[in-house]
Amino acid sequence: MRRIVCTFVVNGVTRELLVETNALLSEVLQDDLGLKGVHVGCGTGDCGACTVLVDGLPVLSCSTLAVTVRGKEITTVEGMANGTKLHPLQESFIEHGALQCGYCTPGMLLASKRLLEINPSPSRQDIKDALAGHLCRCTGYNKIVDAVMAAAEGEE
Amino acid sequence: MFFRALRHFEFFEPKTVAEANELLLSYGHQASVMAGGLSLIQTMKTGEKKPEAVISLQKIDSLKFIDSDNDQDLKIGALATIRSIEKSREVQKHWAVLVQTARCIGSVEVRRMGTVVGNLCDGTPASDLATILIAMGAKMRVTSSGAEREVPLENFCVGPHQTVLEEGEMVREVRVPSLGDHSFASYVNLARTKPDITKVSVGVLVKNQNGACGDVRIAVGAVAPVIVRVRKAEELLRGEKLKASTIEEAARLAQEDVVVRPITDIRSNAGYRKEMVRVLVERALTDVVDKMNGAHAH
Amino acid sequence: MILPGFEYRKAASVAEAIAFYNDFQGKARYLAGGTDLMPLLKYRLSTPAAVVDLKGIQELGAISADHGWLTIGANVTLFDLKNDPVVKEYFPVLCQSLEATSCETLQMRGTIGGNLLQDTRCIEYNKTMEWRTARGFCLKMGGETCNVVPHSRICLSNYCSDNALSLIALSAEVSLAGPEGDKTTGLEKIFSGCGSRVFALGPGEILTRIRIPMEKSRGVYEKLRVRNSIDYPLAAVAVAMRQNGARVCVGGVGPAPRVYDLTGTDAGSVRDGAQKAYTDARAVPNSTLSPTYRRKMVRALFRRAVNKILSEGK
Amino acid sequence: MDDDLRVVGKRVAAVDAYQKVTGTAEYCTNISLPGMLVGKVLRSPHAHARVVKVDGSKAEVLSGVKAIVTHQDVPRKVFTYNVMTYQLPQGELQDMHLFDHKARYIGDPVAAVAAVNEEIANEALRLIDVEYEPLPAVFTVDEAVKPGAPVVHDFAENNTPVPPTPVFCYGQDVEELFKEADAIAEGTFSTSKQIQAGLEPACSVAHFHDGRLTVWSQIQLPHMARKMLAYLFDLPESKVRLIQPFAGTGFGAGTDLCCEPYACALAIKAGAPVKVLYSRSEDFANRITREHICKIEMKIGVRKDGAPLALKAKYTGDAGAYMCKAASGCGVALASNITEYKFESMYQEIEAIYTNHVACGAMRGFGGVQSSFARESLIDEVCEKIGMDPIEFRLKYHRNVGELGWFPTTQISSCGLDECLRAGAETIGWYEKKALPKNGVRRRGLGVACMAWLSGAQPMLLEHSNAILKFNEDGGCSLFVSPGNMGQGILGTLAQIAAEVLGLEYRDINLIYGDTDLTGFDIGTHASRGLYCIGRAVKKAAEDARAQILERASAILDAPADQLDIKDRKVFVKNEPERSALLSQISNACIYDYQKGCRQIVAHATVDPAEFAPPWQAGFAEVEVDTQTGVVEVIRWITVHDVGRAINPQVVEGQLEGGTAQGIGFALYEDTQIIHGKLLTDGFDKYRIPSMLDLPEHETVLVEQGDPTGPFGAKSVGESGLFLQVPAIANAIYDAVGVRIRDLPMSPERILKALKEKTAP
Repeated sequence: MRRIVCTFVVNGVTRELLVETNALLSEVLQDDLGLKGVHVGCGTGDCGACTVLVDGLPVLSCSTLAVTVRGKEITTVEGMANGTKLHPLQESFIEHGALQCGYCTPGMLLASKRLLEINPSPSRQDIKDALAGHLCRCTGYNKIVDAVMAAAEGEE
Repeated sequence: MFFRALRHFEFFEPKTVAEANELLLSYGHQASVMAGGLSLIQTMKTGEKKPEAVISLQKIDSLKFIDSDNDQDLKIGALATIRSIEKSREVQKHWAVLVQTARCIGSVEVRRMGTVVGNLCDGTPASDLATILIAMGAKMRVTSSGAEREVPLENFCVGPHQTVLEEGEMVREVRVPSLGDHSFASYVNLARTKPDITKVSVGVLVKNQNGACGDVRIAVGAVAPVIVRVRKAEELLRGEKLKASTIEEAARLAQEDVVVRPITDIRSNAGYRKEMVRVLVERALTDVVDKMNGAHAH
Repeated sequence: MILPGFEYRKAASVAEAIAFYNDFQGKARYLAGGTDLMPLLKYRLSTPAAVVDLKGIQELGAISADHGWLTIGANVTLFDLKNDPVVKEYFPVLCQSLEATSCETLQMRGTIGGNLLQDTRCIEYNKTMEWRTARGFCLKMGGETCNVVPHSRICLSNYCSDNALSLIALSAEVSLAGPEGDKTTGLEKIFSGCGSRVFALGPGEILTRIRIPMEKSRGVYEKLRVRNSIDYPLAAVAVAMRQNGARVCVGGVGPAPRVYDLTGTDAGSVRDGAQKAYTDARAVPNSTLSPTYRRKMVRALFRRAVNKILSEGK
Repeated sequence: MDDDLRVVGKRVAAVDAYQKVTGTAEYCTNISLPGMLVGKVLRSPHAHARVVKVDGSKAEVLSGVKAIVTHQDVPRKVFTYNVMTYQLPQGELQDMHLFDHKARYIGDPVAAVAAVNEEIANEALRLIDVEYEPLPAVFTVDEAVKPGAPVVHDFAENNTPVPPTPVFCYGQDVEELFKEADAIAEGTFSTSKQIQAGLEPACSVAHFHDGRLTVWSQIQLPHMARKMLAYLFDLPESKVRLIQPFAGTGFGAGTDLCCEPYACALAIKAGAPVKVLYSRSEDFANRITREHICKIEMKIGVRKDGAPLALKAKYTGDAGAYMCKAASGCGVALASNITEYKFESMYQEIEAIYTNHVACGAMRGFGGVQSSFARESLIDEVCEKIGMDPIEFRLKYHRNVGELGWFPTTQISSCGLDECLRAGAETIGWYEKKALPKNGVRRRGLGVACMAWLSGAQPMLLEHSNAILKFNEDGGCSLFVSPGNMGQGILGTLAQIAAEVLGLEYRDINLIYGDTDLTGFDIGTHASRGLYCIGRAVKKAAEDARAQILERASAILDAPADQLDIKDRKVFVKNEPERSALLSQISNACIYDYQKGCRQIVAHATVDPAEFAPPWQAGFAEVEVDTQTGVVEVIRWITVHDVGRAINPQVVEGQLEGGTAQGIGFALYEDTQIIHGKLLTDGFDKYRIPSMLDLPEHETVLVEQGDPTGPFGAKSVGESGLFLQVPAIANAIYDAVGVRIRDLPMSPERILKALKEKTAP
């Protein structure tokens, strides 16, 4: 098979697409579904920018064949807010200046979302461990850790 | 449709190991087996691998397991992710050194996507898991259509990214012997930054025999085309008490072992790597001693 | 506007198309070029469970001349038909009506079969669902009354195929295939005369071919419209003259074309014929021009068309 | 300073953060235009080769290929990626051609293709038939200047476009002063070519339509990039429109062109939009990196009380295959040495040499990073020799207000370094920790370094900026500015300045930026100029608008304009605050006044500053060195920065913290390795920038000694965050284990080697 009809639930919406087997998840999300929040930084799994959630778990979309996640729920940063109401992490990133160029932000947000789901009150070290695969060249990370900490405290 | 980094290929998702074996046999070397997919996709992006067919194991539920029957051998199925090792209560309890080693690897995302067996099959001499698992005496269970064999992990790689796997073969699981109450393992490594690939690493396993060294295995990673055991140092230690001076001597022997033939590359240079073998062997053995003393204190 | 949801089937043969039709218990529409059907679907004027595409039926795509007939497959596009050398040489009236059909872009898409089986049109009918709901459903939509002529019991929406007129003038016959079997009939006989159910076809019947007697003719097609392109006829007259007489077909006014065989080509006969057509024409205010004017134009175009042939020797 | 500020000095959210957290922000890499094609560049596999033939005929007929460009398809013009050439009256040396007849580094473009998708584009690249005549190549500056060395450019004798040239020297003969010195320290320092390594790979989209060329680019200097592209493709500037969407990179990478010329050439030929997106390895290997200085020889001499006598330095640069910023990079490195200390005399020279490497551009801390590494290391050495505390020396001998600044004609307008040094010393516990004994396998040490920088490169470079303010009928306004927006926070900061002057809220200012068709001319963003230069223009425009509002309000309130003030969107009479009119009322009247005549409030201001407003900075490192492995762990890092005025403290901290990460990366991890002209470290897996786990807890302390020339006293902060990690960590390593590391990165391998050499008999 070189093309497979795939169903993905992308940000809560069921999408049926004919996907080439060689298409990466990042390529399908960007090219075929037009999701601008999917950012590819390296293509080799070393920067974490392309991270999306597959059934709630952070996955590197640049290193995942799209056909292997058919039938699954995919959340990109576009799916984090509820209408115009931002996710607490999004609010917190804005408030704490946890982003500058913003290119790593979607991956950071999604990985943090998962972290807070399994660990609602993480330590600074927990956050660093969870986000170690996410490179940021702008912020020096301090404010990102601050923002995740604050979002966690706010949720309690 | 617009940007596609990979070339076209046939894609198969067998549901059983037997099906996978058949596909492997029919496509031969034109097929690539994919578990987590991380390293395969990278090599396909660079064009190092151009498989006609990709055989994904992800739908073979029977390969998704981490088993240990009452403190017996730990069996890690071909689809068990590195992350699942980290998270397994059993592994945390009885093979804690594997958890510690797993955490040296890349990022949470990489460990969640990557499988233990995939990591071992990649055949890099810098593999953290392979280094400790060789010290622990792990074995690979290899299957092909109609046959199964077991290969000690230390004989599994014959060169960088080259394994003993023959056409049509794949690894079903890796078995790690039980440590029991008397074996102690330690893993130490050096890398440029924390998530970086290891530049030198040492894994050791020591069997405590009445306060002295029983069996001992020392594996050194990233200093030769494959992960190597430093047997002179092992021999020296066998039957000895682990005193500081003995450890120091063993570490010196390890550094000078002929199998330690490091190269200079972007991560480090040969001289440094060679010297670090001594430092890390010493540190790993010292750590083992600490663990023995800790266990004794209990 | 988006299309409603429906199943799509593509038939490779007439038999397969009919089988698909049966599969959906008749809740299917046939699709050829789609230039008529697509707007109907978008407006929700037709909401079939399935659309059966006939474009893949190769055998309906040919034009052939033998045994004294020119046979035209229903899938032949208007554009190809217009450029067919036999049509040009033998049937100038058809050439003219094809040329007068909409614009070249649509001629390239639309098929002759689809053109003949197009639905009738009305200023109150070809409208959005919201508009129609607000206005109240008319007879053609399954309502109680006509929105153009209150209390009318019959729908007088206009049949707007240009080419039906010229083909009728040329005494064309059509072949129909359906669940009940095949048959051939005069083109003028497929009309029911009622705008709310335009054609007297059986369920699932497909118009497969049109054939015209291979006899050279002279002809003229006259069409009343506001713009010189795209528009449907607001009244139209096709005349074909052969050795054994002239046949005139009037359309664009009411749900079915009317045929007149001229008894002679003298001025009186022409005038009488035109007057008859004027009297017959039942124009109602369902298009952009006034009914009175359209009726008068039926008479005028009738005379103009016939006289053109006579004077120019066409 | 005026403490009655309502918007300036507040932590307000970045104006574009909402788009970035919701994934709606548009970057070059995710732009998609109807009919867009994939552009790819064919690169030379040879470091040095004559391009004998380029034949695209086989590729051209491939279905889906829409354009192939080679040297035959573009005007043959000499140009440079370095668009800053327009900031110097005589320009910088230009030595590039788009697809030259000679390839001068591995990766030099020889052709490009545009196709309907990536697969076909790649196939087309394979089908282009190029015949090379390989030439011997040269990879080190020492080899390049030897007689008979391969010639990189015919015009450059000895491959030396910039022969050793003294620049910015002052005072008497330094050699004489060295004779008087009681302590001398000297050394040769080497640095690697740091890669800017923004997370977004290089990307550009171009569309040539109806005679106009529109280019989406990550450039930091949009107007000058427009000028260069217009020149390159024979178009008037007005026919070129440069749009800068959000950029996921910068740090100096955007001061040079990258994929823009190739996207443009393809778009012009194809007549359709073309996107050129470099892979990460293509980006690292071809985007021009940190300035070329690779070797610094420096010598300083002081009296026994520490009084600085003379500084002598020579900077040698491996320019790579093309000049780009080779001259200006060196120049800034030299000039930045002048400001810090009261040396009686200084002699510095620069030299740039061609090799067959990729050319060098600019990175944050242009030249100053290299000079501070050498200078601050040597200062520590002389301090040790004369037995003086390094902080003491710095407090005593740094320059101060009124003294000579970085450029011979400038003066220092403000200086908060004393406070920086004292605050930092206290925070890190300098005196207590310094006294602790050093022993064991792991040893701790402290290090300090300091630096003065600039706020724009005036008067060396043209720093022309414009700002336009347009008032709407509701009293809100649009601010038209054109910085290079890389997410550094400049946009919100400019809005704060305008809002403060106009008595508006921060969110009342609607920013229009990133499009050369819409905004006035601006140099853009480089040399830490954004806030200082553009901020001055914004303040001036806002003051003009304010005057227009007050004039109009004067008639409405029947009071002289000079007795009016604006606050909280209201104009009022100063001593009768209840006599007031809403700003919306006044602006509405300016637009819809049937009786008194309509005149919308629009203000425009131009600035071209002459002052340089130095920000001062002290950096403190505490490190732990593993003496067995050579591994250095930074335990703590403190940046203390005199920013003049933190318009938005959160943005200022963000800049300094980001600089810290890059500085620590440069000091310890980032190592660009090139062998035979081939970049080995061409990915984030090989070129390691620090991850979250590699950075210490680092802190930022702000000192606000307002500068009289800055907007609300503000000075720059863009670059200076990363000057001091290298020297302070080097000094701390020395403090911990007694070895001086003079080569970057200070890897475990180098430290262990130095430790061994030290203990060897």
